[in-house]
Amino acid sequence: MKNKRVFWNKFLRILLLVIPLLFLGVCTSSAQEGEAEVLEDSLAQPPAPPTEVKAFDTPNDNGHSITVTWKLSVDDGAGQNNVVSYEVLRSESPDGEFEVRGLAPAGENVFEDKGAKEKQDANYFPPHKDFYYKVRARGDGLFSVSEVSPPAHAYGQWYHTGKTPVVVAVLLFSTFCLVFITVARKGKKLYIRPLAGIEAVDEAIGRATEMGKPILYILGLGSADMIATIASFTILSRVAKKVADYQTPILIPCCDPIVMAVAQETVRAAYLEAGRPDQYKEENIYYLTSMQFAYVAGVNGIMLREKPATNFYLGKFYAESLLLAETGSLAGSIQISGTDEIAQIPFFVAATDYTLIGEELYAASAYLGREPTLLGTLKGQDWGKAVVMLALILGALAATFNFQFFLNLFAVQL
Amino acid sequence: MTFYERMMNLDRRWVYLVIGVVVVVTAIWSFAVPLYVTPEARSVYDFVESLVPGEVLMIGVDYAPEVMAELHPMSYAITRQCFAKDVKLLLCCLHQNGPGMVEQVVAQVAEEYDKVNGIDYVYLGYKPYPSITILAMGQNFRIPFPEDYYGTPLDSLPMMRNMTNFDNVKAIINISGGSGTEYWINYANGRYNAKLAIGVTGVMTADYYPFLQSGQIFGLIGGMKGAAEYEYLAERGGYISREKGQLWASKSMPIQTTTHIVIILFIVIGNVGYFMSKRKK
Amino acid sequence: MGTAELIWNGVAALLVLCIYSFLYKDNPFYKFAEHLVVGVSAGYFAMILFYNAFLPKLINPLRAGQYWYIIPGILGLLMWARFSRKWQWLSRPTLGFVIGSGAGLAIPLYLQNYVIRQLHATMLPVGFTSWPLITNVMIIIMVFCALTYFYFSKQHKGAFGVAATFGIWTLMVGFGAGFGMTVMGRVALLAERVVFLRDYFAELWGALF
Amino acid sequence: MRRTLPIAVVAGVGFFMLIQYFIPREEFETLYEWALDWTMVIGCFAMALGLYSLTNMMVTKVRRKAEGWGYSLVALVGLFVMVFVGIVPHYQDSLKYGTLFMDIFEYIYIPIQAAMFSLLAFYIASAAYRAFRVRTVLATILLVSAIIIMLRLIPLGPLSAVNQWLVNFILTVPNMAAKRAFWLGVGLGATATALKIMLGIERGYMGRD
Repeated sequence: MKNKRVFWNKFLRILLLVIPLLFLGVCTSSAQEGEAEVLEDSLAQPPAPPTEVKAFDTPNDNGHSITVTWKLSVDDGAGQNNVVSYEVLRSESPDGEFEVRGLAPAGENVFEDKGAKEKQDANYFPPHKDFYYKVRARGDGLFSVSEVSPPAHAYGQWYHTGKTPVVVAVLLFSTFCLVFITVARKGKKLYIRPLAGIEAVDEAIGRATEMGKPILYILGLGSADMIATIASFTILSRVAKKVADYQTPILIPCCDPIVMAVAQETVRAAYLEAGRPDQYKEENIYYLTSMQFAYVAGVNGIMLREKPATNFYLGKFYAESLLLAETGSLAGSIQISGTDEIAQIPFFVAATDYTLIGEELYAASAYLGREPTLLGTLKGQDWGKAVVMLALILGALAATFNFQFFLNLFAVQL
Repeated sequence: MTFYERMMNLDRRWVYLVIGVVVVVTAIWSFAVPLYVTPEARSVYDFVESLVPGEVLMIGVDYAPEVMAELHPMSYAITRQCFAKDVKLLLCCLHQNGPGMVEQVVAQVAEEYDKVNGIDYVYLGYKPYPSITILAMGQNFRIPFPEDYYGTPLDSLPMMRNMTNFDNVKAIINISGGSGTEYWINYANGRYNAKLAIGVTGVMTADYYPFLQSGQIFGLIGGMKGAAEYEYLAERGGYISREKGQLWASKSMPIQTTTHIVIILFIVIGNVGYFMSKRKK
Repeated sequence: MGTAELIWNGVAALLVLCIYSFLYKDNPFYKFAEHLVVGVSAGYFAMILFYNAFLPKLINPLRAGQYWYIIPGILGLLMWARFSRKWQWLSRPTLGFVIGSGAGLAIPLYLQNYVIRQLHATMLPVGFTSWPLITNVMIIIMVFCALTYFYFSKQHKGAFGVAATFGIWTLMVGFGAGFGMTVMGRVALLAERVVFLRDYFAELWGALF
Repeated sequence: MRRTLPIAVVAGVGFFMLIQYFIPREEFETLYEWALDWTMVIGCFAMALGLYSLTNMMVTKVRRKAEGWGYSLVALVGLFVMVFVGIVPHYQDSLKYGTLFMDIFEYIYIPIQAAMFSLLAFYIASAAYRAFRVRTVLATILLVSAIIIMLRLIPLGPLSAVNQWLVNFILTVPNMAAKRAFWLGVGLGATATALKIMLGIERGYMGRD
């Protein structure tokens, strides 16, 4: 079936070729020779070669790549307009054997010749070694090759220039924080506005004590190196101290063993600080499982059987947020939640009593601790926001009046 | 407890029960739900409808089996519509896990309509690096795809004879479950000014409305609902039929519609109870 | 379906029903499924770690002569000091390594992806001559106000308070939209489970009678 | 020593992770990749602690014949069966499709996971019912926004066009603005937290004695 089709395809093609030829032949006598030549020329002539081929080390990389640029062939998009693509060739010496390294479509005048960094890799690209490049324009089956470029070698850089906006942001923001920490340490009183979710913490712990029921603290599904989990450790540290004062048990089922270890350290230190090391029970901080929904199944069981008076959900949460929050509300617990995962905030807002929204999660430990140094960083955060807001207005104006220079200040190039 | 207070503080198990019953019942008695068709989905349908026999439409299919439920119905409906109208199709796939799936769609529908590979449709297959592939196709389809998916050189396919690049297709419809869409918008439309419409998953939909507004895409089919809208139009146009089981997205839409109605009703009940019990006090 | 598959799927179907029974109330069936899945998943995860991390990231490099992999080995062994109360503190440098690397990496990444890039993307041209330009004005005002809501060191009073209130309204509209958009996906999951149960019982019926 | 060494490790590793982000050189890239590998290795050792903590809890319950100790036994059996079939019969090949290890995973874990996940369809309904009351301005905004989005799936005749316009508007303007502002705040807050950790201002998580 397929063979038959191919046959007919070929037959048709031949027919299509033959008919015009016959027609041409019949008309030869009347046709002018010049015309025929032009026709043949455009079929047979290769495009003009690309010129000014330059090779240089690719900036901002680890030293296993060279970038090649060239001036487009005059037949690319103009002239005969028959360039299809460019092929980039490389050799270790100007008159040695060149091998094809890659392809760029017509209209492109830059190519990054990139290789692997592992020596055993077949595509290994040696750094600190001179290479020569040629670019050839490819027409319909015909090539024309450029001159050989001057040599270039690849090397790694000490600084990524495209990330300058990030460096500036890091320095600026750190300065804000450090300045306000110093100011705060000198004893200047800093105002912070009340946050409902934070004010509720004391009440929630008190309630658990009155009812004689435990407190459940969920650190989320994040691993110990996630910043939301780390923020949750800092909050746990404050909460555990208050809990130790009230002598209420705190249950912390974890879904990561390292998180469990840090949580144990945190709570133990808090009990020690509260002067009640004897009250600390390590078996209340345990590992359950690392798999999302198995973990939720387990925690739901704990909520319904231990009936904690208060549930804290602080850290990184995903789809399980609503499963936890609904079961908790079924069990009649007071619930305080907070995450930086925007997709889960709606469910926490709907199903828990208090929600720390995004940045509030990160501010919570400072609010609970009330130490001047911590409040200083809050002030630093506010200054960061002020700069962002200012930049936003200026950026909008710059975009409106096409002031590209200002916008480029904020463009991170990776 | 008064009636209104009871309305307000309904045991949540009643909510669960009603949801469960509604889902099971709707799953068993599947019925057609009239659907509001968004203008952005309709414009894709209308455009395909406006094509005349012999014209070529290009479909870029860039998704993996994970998002099949949302996107496969779009591919099927559009393919069926085109073949029924004798519109020729040029397909390609820029997602590494998708090529076999696309082949399955086009081969199946082609058989239904007695269409011949190479004459009525061409499937180019898969190439990595979507940006380069799209850029190169804008020059000539033969650069990234010297041969089609089955290994036949493009030049020996009758349909490809007069086809060079995007200028020879009436429009491109990109059905995608990932970042592929951005490349089509930036390169196929941005660089070669090709007429472009997209079909994307539900979560991606909101991100692509700005492109609709700016005119970079002329149509958008969004998620399961968009697929159902398209099926609804295609069914009315007589291109697909419920009896033959050719409606996929529409099948689960009744469940969606009824559960959404139930949830909204519950919200209303809760609020009426809240209002009335407050007024009494 | 073969017999083995029929039995396996039967187990699966029963477990699904056990989980659904939780909707009525906590009960022995749910407790059984819950404890089973906790045990099985913990075992599964441990084996995955063993094959995908412990062997390729520690044992194989050591065997291949990459002796500097002894460092993570020691860091890891220090974790085991936690088995003893007295030597527990020895594990702290290891914990410090994990937390320090997370914190250090977070600074450039969060500033880049969450601050600079979001800021850059919000620098939109504004005006009142066309609808897209007007929506841009709205977006910028809303972002501005929502940021004022997050201010900690200023009282939400006067004009600042008005902006902050408008800001939290904007956030709430966004959260409401997020809630509304998610319903469809969750219902689809339930429909998929219902279809699984329906098909299984139909299959079982066919196999038995 | 017990406190300063860990804090020094946090600061040192954190500082390295921070600056390596800006240095593309291969040496730094390699160190960074090692650090990631090492965290994984530490995770493997920690897993032993985790499993010990889990089994210890379950075994204690079984030994004391505490309430529901039979379920703890189920969890223990699940765990040990999984580890046994993961290691013993098919060394290194356990993760391939078709082994008993993967069968248990596929027919016990996956269905329960899918069932738990689909409980969300019920919970999202009950959460909406309870939370979306016009009690406060914020709750009302949340409710209105969510309902407008949900209405897109319901045929409303000519009103559907209006609703669709509103849906598009909410998604592209306030929703977008809310996300941007949220992320900007998170970016600054996360950076501040990371700084506090690295500078040793927050050290409660690192023990005291």
